[in-house]
Amino acid sequence: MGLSLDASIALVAIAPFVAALLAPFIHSLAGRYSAWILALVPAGIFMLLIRLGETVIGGGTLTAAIDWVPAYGLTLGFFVDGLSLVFALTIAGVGTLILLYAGAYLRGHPHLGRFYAYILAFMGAMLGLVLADSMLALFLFWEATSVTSFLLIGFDHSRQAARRAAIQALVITNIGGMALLVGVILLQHVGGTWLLSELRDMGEVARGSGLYGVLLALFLLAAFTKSAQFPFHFWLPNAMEAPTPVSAFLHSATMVQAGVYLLLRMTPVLGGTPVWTGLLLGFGGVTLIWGALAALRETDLKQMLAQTTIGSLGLLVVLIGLATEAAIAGAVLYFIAHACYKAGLFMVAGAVDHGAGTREINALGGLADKMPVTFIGAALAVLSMLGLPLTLGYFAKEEMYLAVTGGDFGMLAVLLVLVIGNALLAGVGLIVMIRPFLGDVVETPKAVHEAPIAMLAGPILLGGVGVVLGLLPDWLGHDVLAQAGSAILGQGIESHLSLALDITSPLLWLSAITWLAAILVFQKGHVIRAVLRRFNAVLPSADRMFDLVMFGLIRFAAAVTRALHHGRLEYYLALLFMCLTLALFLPMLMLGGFDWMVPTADLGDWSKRLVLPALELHEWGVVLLAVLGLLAVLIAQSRLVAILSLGIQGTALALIFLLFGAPDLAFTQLMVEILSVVILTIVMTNLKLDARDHRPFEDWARDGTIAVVCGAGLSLLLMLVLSGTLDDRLAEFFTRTSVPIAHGANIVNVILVDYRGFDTLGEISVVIGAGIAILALLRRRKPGSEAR
Amino acid sequence: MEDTALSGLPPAMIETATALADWLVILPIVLSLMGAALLLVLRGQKGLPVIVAALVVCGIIAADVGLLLRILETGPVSMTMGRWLPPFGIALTADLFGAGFALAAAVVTLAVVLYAEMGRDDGQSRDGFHAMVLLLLGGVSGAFLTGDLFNLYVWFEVTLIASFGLIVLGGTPPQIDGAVKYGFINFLATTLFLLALGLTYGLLGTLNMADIIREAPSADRAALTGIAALLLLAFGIKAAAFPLNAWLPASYHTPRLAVSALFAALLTKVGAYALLRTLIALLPQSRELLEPVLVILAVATLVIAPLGAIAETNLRRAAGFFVISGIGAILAGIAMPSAEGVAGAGVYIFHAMLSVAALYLVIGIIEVRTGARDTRAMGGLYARSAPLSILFFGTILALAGVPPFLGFWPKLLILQAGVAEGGMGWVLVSALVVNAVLVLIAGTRIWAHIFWRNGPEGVAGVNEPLPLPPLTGSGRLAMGATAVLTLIVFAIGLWPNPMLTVGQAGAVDLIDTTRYVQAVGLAEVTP
Amino acid sequence: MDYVLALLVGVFVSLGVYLLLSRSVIRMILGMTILGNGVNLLIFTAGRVTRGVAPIVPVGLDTPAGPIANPLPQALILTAIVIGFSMFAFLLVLAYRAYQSLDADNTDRMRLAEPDNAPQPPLSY
Amino acid sequence: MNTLLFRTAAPLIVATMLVFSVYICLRGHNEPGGGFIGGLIAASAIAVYGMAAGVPAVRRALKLDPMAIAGAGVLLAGVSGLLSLFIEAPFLTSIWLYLDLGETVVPLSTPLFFDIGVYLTVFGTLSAVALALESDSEEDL
Repeated sequence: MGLSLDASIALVAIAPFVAALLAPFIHSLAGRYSAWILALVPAGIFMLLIRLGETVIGGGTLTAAIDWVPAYGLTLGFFVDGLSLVFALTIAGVGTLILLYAGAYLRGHPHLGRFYAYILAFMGAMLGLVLADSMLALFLFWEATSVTSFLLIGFDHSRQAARRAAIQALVITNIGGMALLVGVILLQHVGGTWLLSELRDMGEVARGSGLYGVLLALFLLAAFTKSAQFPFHFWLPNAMEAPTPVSAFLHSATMVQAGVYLLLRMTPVLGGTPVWTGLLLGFGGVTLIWGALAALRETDLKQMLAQTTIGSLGLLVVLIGLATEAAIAGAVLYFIAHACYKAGLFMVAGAVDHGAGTREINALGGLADKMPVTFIGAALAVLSMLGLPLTLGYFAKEEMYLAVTGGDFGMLAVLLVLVIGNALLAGVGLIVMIRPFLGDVVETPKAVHEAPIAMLAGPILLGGVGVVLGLLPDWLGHDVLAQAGSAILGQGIESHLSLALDITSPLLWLSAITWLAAILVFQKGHVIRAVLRRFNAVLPSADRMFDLVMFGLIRFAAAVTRALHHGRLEYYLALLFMCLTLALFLPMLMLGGFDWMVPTADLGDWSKRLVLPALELHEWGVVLLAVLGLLAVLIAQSRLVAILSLGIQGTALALIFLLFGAPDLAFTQLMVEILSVVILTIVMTNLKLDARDHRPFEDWARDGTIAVVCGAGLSLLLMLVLSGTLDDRLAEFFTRTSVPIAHGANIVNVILVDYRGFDTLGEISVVIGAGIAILALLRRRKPGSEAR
Repeated sequence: MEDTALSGLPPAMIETATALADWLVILPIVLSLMGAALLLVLRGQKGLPVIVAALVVCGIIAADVGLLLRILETGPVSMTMGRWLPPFGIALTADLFGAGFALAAAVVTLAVVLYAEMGRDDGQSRDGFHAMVLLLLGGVSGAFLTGDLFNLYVWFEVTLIASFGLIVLGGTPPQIDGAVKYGFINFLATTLFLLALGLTYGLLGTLNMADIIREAPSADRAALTGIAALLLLAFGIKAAAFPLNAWLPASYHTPRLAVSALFAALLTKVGAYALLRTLIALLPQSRELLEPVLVILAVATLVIAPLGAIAETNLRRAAGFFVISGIGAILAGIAMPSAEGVAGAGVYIFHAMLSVAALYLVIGIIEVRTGARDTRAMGGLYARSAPLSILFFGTILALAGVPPFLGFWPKLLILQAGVAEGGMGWVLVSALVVNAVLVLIAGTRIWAHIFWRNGPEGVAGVNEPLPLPPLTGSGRLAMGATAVLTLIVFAIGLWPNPMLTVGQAGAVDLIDTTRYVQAVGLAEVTP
Repeated sequence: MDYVLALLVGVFVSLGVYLLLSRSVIRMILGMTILGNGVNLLIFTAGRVTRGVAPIVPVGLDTPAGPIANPLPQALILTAIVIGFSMFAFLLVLAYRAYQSLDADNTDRMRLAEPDNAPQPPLSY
Repeated sequence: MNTLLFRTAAPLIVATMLVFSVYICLRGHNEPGGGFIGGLIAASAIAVYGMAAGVPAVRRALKLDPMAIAGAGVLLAGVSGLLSLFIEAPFLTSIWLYLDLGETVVPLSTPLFFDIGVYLTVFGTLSAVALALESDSEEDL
């Protein structure tokens, strides 16, 4: 292929989205072949990545940047190193098999087209996530995986359980997503760059920053919610409401690993501190044991697998927390091994469900005869899960034990946790393989039949990979671990993987102990289950807590909303005027708004200003008239008196305008007042004004206080303004230019039609608006005209 | 012009000829007002109003685009009415924010005008629906483009009276009830604004915004902050900030849906824009003193508003709470006067105008197709209509700020500002995070109930949802308008660069007002 | 005298606010009108009051002979009066319609848009 | 109200008021008055006429839909502002023309047209509202 580097990386990230957009159409055209056509996309990406891998194995990293939001410095920057390549290959590889599997598993489903679209979009998001260089882009894809996961979990949308699981998963991962967003922004703030490739070398800056604790909390919250660490684990088993291909792909092999990926990426930036190690070991260890025990409790194949996934995620977190060479090597190997066998086992579970009609482990048995190929797939997967020699799982286990041996007492505790966890997980693996396939034959709901080839390809191929890779220790060591390790730790990991079994090595003995313990677990599985179930009945469940919190939130929201939006205008207004009193008084009180009252030499105190220049008698008369008019409105007992009193205060206002040199204003005020009175009279002949203002004493006191305080505050603010002198440039300009330039002697009118004519244009728009509005209101006065 | 009697006077008028391109700043306003007037003259002509209105709005969109491009090229554009020297005449001054919002307003209006053909009867066009819509757009454009505080008041009133006309159109009792609450509280808000204006003139002796920028620093701090507090109160009511937002959920769900969409997209945003303009550009000193108040308002709005959306089963009312929730984010941006914060607030306004309108329009189609208004009576849309599912899901994600949808970008800016600010900033960041989670819970619950669930609540055994009735011709037009608007939202979300570039440059101009003052032509005069 | 008028503004506003807090829509409208008048007086006062000559240039002169009243607040108030009157007319007719269709002058009885008995939101997914 | 005297006097009063209103409007640029107050007076005249002669009669006499008159007023105001486009000046720049009619010089200006626009708007709107309020019967407004 003659693609340039940029183009090929971009293609990897963009092709799935384009395919997702087209998927529904392709499906409606191609029908049952659509899975095969669409699977070409991830398959092609897989090939392309392999090709890119050659460069990475050579010790290089690849970067490609496509400007996306230059305003933000945000590029769709891609950054391919050993770590991203491992993840991307897993996603594309498993993705190809999943698409084929889904085509068969969901054949005939009415929304299969949508399903393809979602799962391809998810794949694009996941690839983008692991290839992104910019943390912002990483976050974008991170959220995109949450959203597509939401749609996929709720795919079986008519069942409430599915809807609940979808919302639960989205809410939990979104909380983490928001933490990630803030964390990413904070890291950019601290480090000055969005780019992971640059941040990688800035660990000192981040760890030395005063905000390190906040950063760590945010990133860990993000990773723990996404990767289902205790106590955020509960959404993952519920996510099994999704169709099995989704469980296999998103909820075991890829999406839940995004948190692991994030932790690995952040290791050089935030990792290595005692806090980091302590938190990761603590949460990871608890999650490992919790998940493994919970798996033993279940009897549904998918549920068992989901719980072991939680355990495995905990295991990975523990390894990352250790952050030693061997631990990272173990983590990388375990990630690959887990992706292969767990996706395979989920597909097996789906095939069993498909072939036998149930996933209940007690209702299954002796399937090996009738589903031989499926059985082979399951067996291959479980071999790797057990970590038997010659499988990938073996190397993973060996590396992780290597990481914790030879340490101090604390390490011994970690070792103990790992051994117990591994044994429990392996025990579950044995149960999953042996009970349904090799156990006694049981009557099943459907006549057992082998799954179609599209559903078998996945388990066989993935199981095969787990074994084949186990035969290639040199390649693993050199081409995978060295590169992934250098991406995470900044240095290559020296490989010591070997096919030879060294009897003297304590690692082998630890493995042996694990296997024996696993067999014990398998043997005593039903006893352990009974005990666990008894415990489970009394333990508080995070899952039930979620419902309590959600329903509590809904009830709380309803109560708050009802209390605030009660529909009573009077109280809405009272609240508003109380805010007005605050707005009036607070600034004046806090900023010395009353200082002007203090007497000064030249002006004297404010009482002098009040008197000088004194009002003349007729002016006092007008002011008094206004006050009387106002009071009369207040105490008016009949509507006529009220209207007349309103007229009085308006007229008094007009007189004030007239007295102080505003004849135009006085005229208009008077005309408007007359018109108001007329309209009021016309309208109010049809309306009955309650003679009395019915207010109980408390209301009266409250309203009165608010009113007086508002009025007083405004008076004081106005006086404060008046205590300064007015800059009368504008008035002076208008006075000077009105006649010579604007050709008008009535300056007020000139302002209205010339200087500020634009205001008047708006004003007459208000007038016509009022006209239309009133006519619209009046037109439907009578019932019957409604129909028009 | 006559030149008699001019001797001895300092220059009073701008002598240079006005560039034709400067007219772009006035066209959106004048076109819509005259369009409304024309529709009044043509009253009684059936079918014509919608064509006239659509053409006028198209013209306005063209003018807004031209204006935006010109500002990008030359900086803020100003035109002083009547050729009078500023600050004596009214200066219309458009910067990137103003022009950008005016453009968004016009685009939304076009979508609404086309959408409103669904379910319109002739009586409503006789009642002046289209004239009122144009008047509303004129008022909103005026508010976005004016450079004079009193003129801003006038445009507020134009907007208000047009909204009065629209909210009572049809005159059902709930509408009248909603209109009473809407009417009194909003008229009160503009009255408070007028009051603050009177005080502003008394204190500073000017009303021109650029002039205020120059005069404010030397004014009495207490009085100025008092005025700023009054403006915050008045615009806070307009913008529906908590606790002044009661009028919005009380009224927005009552008129016909096209009207609700227009209101939700335009009205609160004008208030938010006025806050941005007055507090950030005009009175930055007072804004600083009021910052604790802004933080409290922002946090309360962010946390409390989405609760309403969670609790509400009336779909339109729930949407109203989404509107308010967005205002919280804008306030958070205003509470942090850094370039990121202001850009975030501005871009959020832009996003909210488009996304909220899209949400309402989608809700309208949902209502028509399900024949219900309450989410408890809806269900099964997911299986029945893929296009509707996509439109609704995308719009909800846009509002929740999930990347890469539109709402994410301004939120990112605001969060960045908060993180950079530290201290108070962390309070706002936390509130934004809580808000995001709550909005997502509300949105997904609605989605689960009306889309995923197969039938109305409590109806057992609905496994095969009934097919929806086919859309009528005007219904298809409405669906088309909705789809186009929603696609614009998606497209800008995926390609946000132009929006962010404009937003960031606009924020710079809003914080550093030198270019703004220069554009008005006031720079030479020292304060 | 500015200060006397400033106090008078306070009286106008107090009364307007008090009436607005009433539950009777008609009283609220009266309150709104009075509040509007108070605000107009405030603008008038804020522009500083002079007892004196109207801002009209006598015939034959280019500028007034002596000091005149500040014309700008007057123009602003004229605009505000017109707008206020339009709003007043609308609110009045609205109250009239509310009285007809809701049979209530009392805002406490206007509960159609936000009914009291709204059911609890469903506790389901 | 509907007395014989009122009915006979009404047309006279109305005509006087209308003429007066135009006078008030036109003189506004130099003396107290102006478009708004003029329109207010004219609308009052229409309201009075409506009381006297009944709404249908007024509508017939007006010939035009009052709201259309109001719309025309806003159009006139807007156009008089747009005229300044031709002199390369900003919106609403005043243009003055002096018509020399032998003895008197009649000044024609865009502010004058603008004010007439205001007059028509106020007149039209208030007449429409007044007539709507006065009319008892359900009619097409």
